[in-house]
Parts: sequence; C-alpha cells; structure tokens
Amino acid sequence: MRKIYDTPEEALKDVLFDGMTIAAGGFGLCGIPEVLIKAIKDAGVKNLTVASNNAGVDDFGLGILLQTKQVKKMISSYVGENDTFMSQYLGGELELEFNPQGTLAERMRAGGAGIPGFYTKTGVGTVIAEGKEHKDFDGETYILETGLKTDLAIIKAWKSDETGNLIYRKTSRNFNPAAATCGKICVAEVEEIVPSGQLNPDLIHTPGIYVHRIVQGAHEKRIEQRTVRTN
Amino acid sequence: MRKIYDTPEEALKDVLFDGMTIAAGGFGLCGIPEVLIKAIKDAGVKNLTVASNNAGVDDFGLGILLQTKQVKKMISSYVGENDTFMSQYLGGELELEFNPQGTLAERMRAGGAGIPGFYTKTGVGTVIAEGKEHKDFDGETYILETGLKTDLAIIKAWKSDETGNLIYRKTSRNFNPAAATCGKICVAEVEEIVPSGQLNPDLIHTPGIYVHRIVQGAHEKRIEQRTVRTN
Amino acid sequence: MAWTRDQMAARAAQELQDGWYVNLGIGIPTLVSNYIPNGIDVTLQSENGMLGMGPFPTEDQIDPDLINAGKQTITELKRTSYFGSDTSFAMIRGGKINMAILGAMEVAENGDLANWMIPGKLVKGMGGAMDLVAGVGRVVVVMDHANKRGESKLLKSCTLPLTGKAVVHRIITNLAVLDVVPGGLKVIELADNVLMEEVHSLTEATLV
Amino acid sequence: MAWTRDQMAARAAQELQDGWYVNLGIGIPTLVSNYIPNGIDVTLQSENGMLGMGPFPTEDQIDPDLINAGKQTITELKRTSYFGSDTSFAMIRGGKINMAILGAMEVAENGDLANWMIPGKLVKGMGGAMDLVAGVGRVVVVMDHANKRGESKLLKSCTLPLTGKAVVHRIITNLAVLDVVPGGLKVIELADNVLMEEVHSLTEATLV
Repeated sequence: MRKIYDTPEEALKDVLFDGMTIAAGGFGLCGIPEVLIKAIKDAGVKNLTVASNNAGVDDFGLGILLQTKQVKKMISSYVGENDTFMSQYLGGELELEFNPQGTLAERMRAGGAGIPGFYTKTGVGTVIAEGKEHKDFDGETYILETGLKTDLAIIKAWKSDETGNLIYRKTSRNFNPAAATCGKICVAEVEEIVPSGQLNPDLIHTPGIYVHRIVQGAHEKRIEQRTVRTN
Repeated sequence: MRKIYDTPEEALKDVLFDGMTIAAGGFGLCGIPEVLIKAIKDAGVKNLTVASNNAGVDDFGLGILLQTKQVKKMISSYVGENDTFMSQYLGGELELEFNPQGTLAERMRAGGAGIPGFYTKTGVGTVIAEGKEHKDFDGETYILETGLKTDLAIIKAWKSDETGNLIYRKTSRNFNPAAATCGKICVAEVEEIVPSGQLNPDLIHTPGIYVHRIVQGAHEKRIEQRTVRTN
Repeated sequence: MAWTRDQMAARAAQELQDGWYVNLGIGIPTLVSNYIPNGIDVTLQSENGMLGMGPFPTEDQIDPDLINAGKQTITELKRTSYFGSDTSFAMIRGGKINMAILGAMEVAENGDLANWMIPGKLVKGMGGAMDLVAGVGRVVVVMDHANKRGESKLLKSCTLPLTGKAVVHRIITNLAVLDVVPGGLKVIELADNVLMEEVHSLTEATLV
Repeated sequence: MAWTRDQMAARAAQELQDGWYVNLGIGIPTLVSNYIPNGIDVTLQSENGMLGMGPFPTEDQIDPDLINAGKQTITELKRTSYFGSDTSFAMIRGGKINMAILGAMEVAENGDLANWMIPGKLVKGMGGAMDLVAGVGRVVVVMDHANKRGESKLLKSCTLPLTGKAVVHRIITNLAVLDVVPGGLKVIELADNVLMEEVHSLTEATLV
C-alpha cells in the first residue's frame, strides 16, 4: 500500500465532491495545508463545508476558496483578517458556525476518537449554549457538544515517513493532529518525506494509521504578523 | 519554583491522606511508578482508591499496597496475575470497579481536560452499561461515562527537564500521559533529570504544566512475560 | 479433519488485506502474525500503545519498556510509532483499526460475543476487549467450535456476560468458517474433510 | 491620575505568582510580560499550542512556524513545549492554567464578561476566549473604566453578548483595581491620585 502521491491533484483524486465536508489544520496562516487548498481550488468542487479555526486571508489559505465561492459554510472560531469572508457573510452568501476554539479542537478529536458527544463548560450562558443540551455534573452546568466527522481532512506536517507517520514543527502543529483524525480520508502535505526508520518511533505526533495519502509540496509559509524586536 | 525533590518521600510529603484517590500510570509492570508506590507503602496511608489499568503482581507494583491492605478500591480493566488481589476481592476486603481499558484511559484524559462526561459505544449491551445514561447519536446507542479526577496522580517517565517536561520511552508511555492530567497534584518519577533546553520542545510528551513534582529513582523494571525467539 | 490451532491461525491470516491495521488478541490470534500472506502488508496494533509490532526479541534485544498487550516482550519495526493509552483507544474507538482477530468463549447467532467473564470463577477483567469489539471495523473470532464436553460454543444466545452486542462479523473455528448474517450463521467454508453434518451437530446457533 | 496602558500592564503583572502558568490576551495583557516582577517565574501559554512563550524574534530569528495566538512571530525558551490545539485547550478547560489576563468590552457586577462581539458590527469570532474564561483558574480583566463617550464599562449587567457568565475575578482599569464579590464590585486599590468619587461616577455596577 503506497501512500505517497506525486502531486496534490493525484493525492486528492476521487475524494473530492460537491457538498462535501472538509476539516483543515492550521492556525492563522501557520501550518495550513496550502498546497492542498490550491488543488481543491483547481478541482473546482463547490458547496463545501469547511471546519477550520480560521478562514485564511483574502489571497492565501482558505481565502482562495472563498474568492471562488466554493465554500458554502465555515465552522470556525475566528474569521477576522479576511474581507472576502466578511462581504460574503454579510451578503448572505456564506454560512458561518462559530465554535469556541477549544470546542472546535475537541470536536475534531472526539469525532476521530469515536466519541459522538462530550460535555464542556465552555460557552455556558452564552449564545453558543442556545439550543444545546445542558447537564449538571457535581453541581456545575455543562453543555453537550458533538464530535465532528468529515468526508476529508487536509493537513500540513513537517516530515512524514513512507507509512505516513508525521511530525510537526513548533506551533505549526496546532489543529493538524486533531483534524487528521476526524476525516474519513486524511491527506497530508509535508515538507519532506523520509524513508521509514528515519523518524524516532517515540516522537511521532500523528501515527500513520490516520494518514491515507501523503504529498510533498513547496510551501510559501506566509507570515501574517511579522513582529520583531530590535536588540 | 523548584519541582525537583531528592527522595520519593519528600516528593509525596503533604499530599498523602487516608481515603484519598490516586491515578497511577503503567500497563502490567511496564512504566509503573514503582518508586512512588513503595513510598506510599512506607507512608502507610489507608483506604486508598486507586485508578490503574492493572494491579501489579503480588510483590511488585500496586500489589505491595494490596499486601498491606492500604487499598480500599481499585478502578481497573484487568487484574489477573495477582493472587493477593483475588483473595482480598473474593473475601470482600477489596472493592473493584471494572472499566474497559479505553474507557478508563479516556476517563482520565477527560478528567484532566475539563470534560465531566462523554459518550462511548464501548460496553453498550453489557454489564458495563447498567445504570448508565444511554443516548442515541445518528441512530446508534452510546453510554455516558464520566471524567475521572483524583487527589493525586503518580506516573513514571523516562526523562524530565527541570520544569517537568516529560518524555516516555516505547510502550512504557501507556497510561502515564493521561494519568498525569487527572490528578490535582501529579508526582512523576523519572530515570533521568536533564537541564532545561536538553529536550526538544517539539518532542515533549507531557508538558511541565501537568507535573508538580519530580523525583529521580532507581527502577527495577521487572519483566512480566519474558518472551524470546531463538534465531 | 478439524483444523489445528496453527491451521486456524493460517486461515484467519487469509482475512488480512494489504495496508490494513490489525489488532490481534491473545492465544491463537497471536499466531496469525506467522501466516501473513506474501504481498500483504499489515501493521499490527498493540493496544497498550504501539503501531507496528515486531516479532519477539532475541535474548539480547529484550527491553522491559517494550511489551505487547499480552505483557510479552516484543520488538519494534522501522514503521513503529508509540503513543499513550488514550490515543491508542481513540484510534480503536474511532474505527481506525480495520480488523480485530479475537478469541471467544461464546458467540451468538446475532453476533453477540462473550469472552471476558465466567460468573463464579475468577474474574480478571475485560481489558481492552470491549473497546475493540465496539470500535474496530471488522471483528473476526477464532475459537473452537465446541468445548471439551462437546457442547457448542456457537449459540442461539450467549449464556455468559457479553463483551459486546452484535459485534462479530466472521467466526473461524476448528471445523468451519461462518459469517454472521441476518437470521443466523452461514457456513462459508469447511475445514478439510469436515462434513456439514458434523458442523450442524456441533452448532446450537441457527445455520442459514 | 489615571494609569497609562503600561501602568495597567505593570499593575496586572503584580497578580502573577511564582511558578504560575499564565495566558495573556491581545492588547494591554500582552504588555504584562514586560513587567514580570523579579523572582517571579512565570510560564506563558499561547493557546495555539505552546508553553514557554519567549519574546519577539530579532529579524534573523523569524520563523513562520512559530507564532503566538495573536499570530505574531515569537521565539521559544529553554523550557518550551509545543502541542496540538486539542491538548492546548484540554489544559485550558481542565483548569491547568493558573490565570488568564484578558481585555474586555464590558464586565458586569456578577463577573459576567463580554469581549467578543458587538451586534451589528463585524463579527470576527470568539477565538479561544470562551474556553479561557470557562476553564482557567483565575480571570483578571484589564480594561478602561469607561468608553470614549464616558460611559461606564463596569455594568449592572452586560448589554453585549457574553463571553462567559460569572467568570471574572478581578478587574484592573485605568482608575482602580476591583474585585468581583457577593453583591457587586469592591474597589481594592485606586490608581495614583484617583479619587473614589471619580470611580463612583464612572461605575454603573454596584460598588460594595
């Protein structure tokens, strides 16, 4: 079973369809599956529901799927820094489901872990809790959130071995490990594919069982807020 | 804030009391906090409730706390290989709550993650489901399990830095990362304490925030089933 | 002639598909790893926190930090990854393991499985068996068709406490291979020279 | 005289205790890291997956894979560990972070907090704020006492959609430090030369 694909187009072949749900890793523009997002744009699939913490910027990351109006709905915690998003959302062209950031991460993990629902204190007493089941544990009130499962997960890792064992680098890890678990199919783009045996088995972040397809890509890795100190 | 203690006795000072709950890492005799277990035996605290996948063997691991009758109740998935356990249990001296192994691991993680309850398919239609809330998601039935929080977690890691960042070795990781999170206080015994900066920050298994006290110990690391091939 | 333990394991190994991730239980299922067909690449999971389980170690390779779910010393492979029990069972519960091959005390015609407890006898616990049968994609049971007293272990309904309800897909016994289908069990293969009558006489479950 | 932003940050830094793990929000809370008292060892969490956040990088240290929750480039320390967002919020929700210092639009006398949404204006989202206020051990808000029109931001009840209900423990404004106590807010400290009457006149919430 060879998991390595030569191009992002091949890696996404036969897994894209109109109306599908996609979970995407990344935080801001850090650790986003930029190569696969471009390939999804080129494939032209429409009416996508995308679960991703953010929506990219206008011309990079998930923003490019907004520009082409391929996205029907976003499930996100923060969508600032994206004018295309705002104009489509305010114009009623784009649905938006806000999830608190930790709830979104846990929903992805739960979806991948066979947990259809879990209780959390996050959002109790806010609009997030409206319409959700409330339950008390030890005198405190919690709300029920559901596990999230998607047709596809697209993620970005630093290195992969031939069996799909992945490691991430610094804060580019973010949502990628959780997103990897919640897709029926997970496609990973990586900066480098190394032979099996090159990665220390104690130090694998995402075991290969979660990763169905791997593609090596050239990453722009755009920086959103370039902040420096002078000394 | 110095987290490093010179002896297991000091590392457990002021955290032990009769009737307390303890979560312990380890699977079989692999990756068990053997040094801390001995110190708890010496401290003589009684009526303990211990959540641990297994109960050790008669003269090693948690078994030594059974011999001294310090344990009132075990929460475990498998307690074979321990005659002391069996005789005390059959004699009504020891309570036992069986949790399926994955449910026990997830209960520890949930307890540490602020999740008081989660739904799982494990155990539906079995004695494990009796008396538990049942709920359907997408036409399938699940049962509600609760997050587990304990007064103390005792765990075993391979290396720690001075701030309590931990790494584990091979399958001695097992329940240790989850157990670490569910104790109000977590005490870790390690084979080696290294200066901060010596562990790769991408490769920390348990971040130091979970670890309140660290003690270096000499580990017997007994093998339960020595199985070899000849060629 | 009824299959031996090794023949049952070899037959079970025919269930494996290329690229699958598989969990093998204790006993005969462990032997399955000796019979993985050529050209079939399978990754074995050990639920104590390992993917890519290798063979038993040589004497000089023994490592107390490296055991399988049966607590036996083992080795790692180039593809191996280690993880905690919470992650291990997240992948089991989440349906990431393609198949579990397990032993059983009883299987019922609706796929109910009993393999962890005999009331009145010593109770050791279910370990990870309940999680495995609830979560894994396909559950194959390898077991003797009847017990030592000649009583069928394939029943209309289980008499022992269940490990899981309607969870078994296929049963490989010393006499036959049977699938759990609507209405009962269906014999899809007989062991060499075993007659259908023999299977019938040793099966309490409805055969369809 | 009312405190400046930096004076508010310096006052907030006095809330830190040795050995604590702390999450700092965007804006004035970010400045708090410049005023950590000597002898107080604090580890900063960034909810995108990092403990042990260091200062901004020099030009040659910039790394696109290393940003904070405000998406700014940062650096790591010797103690740093990285983890995924699910683990990051597991520690937040699980109460492992000792304190969060956050900005706010409104705080009510019962500790309700509103800091993520103004209906009718552009809605960007709550990010991790709801998780932080629900999970962290102690929530300290740093904010101006009143808005630019001179209207109090410390209210009997919030008018904006909430981030969390009864979650704030202490408020540091440009005029005073106030605690949320039974019955309302209690002034525990005044900014240099600020008079109690001034605080009273700019506070809609019940002062006790």
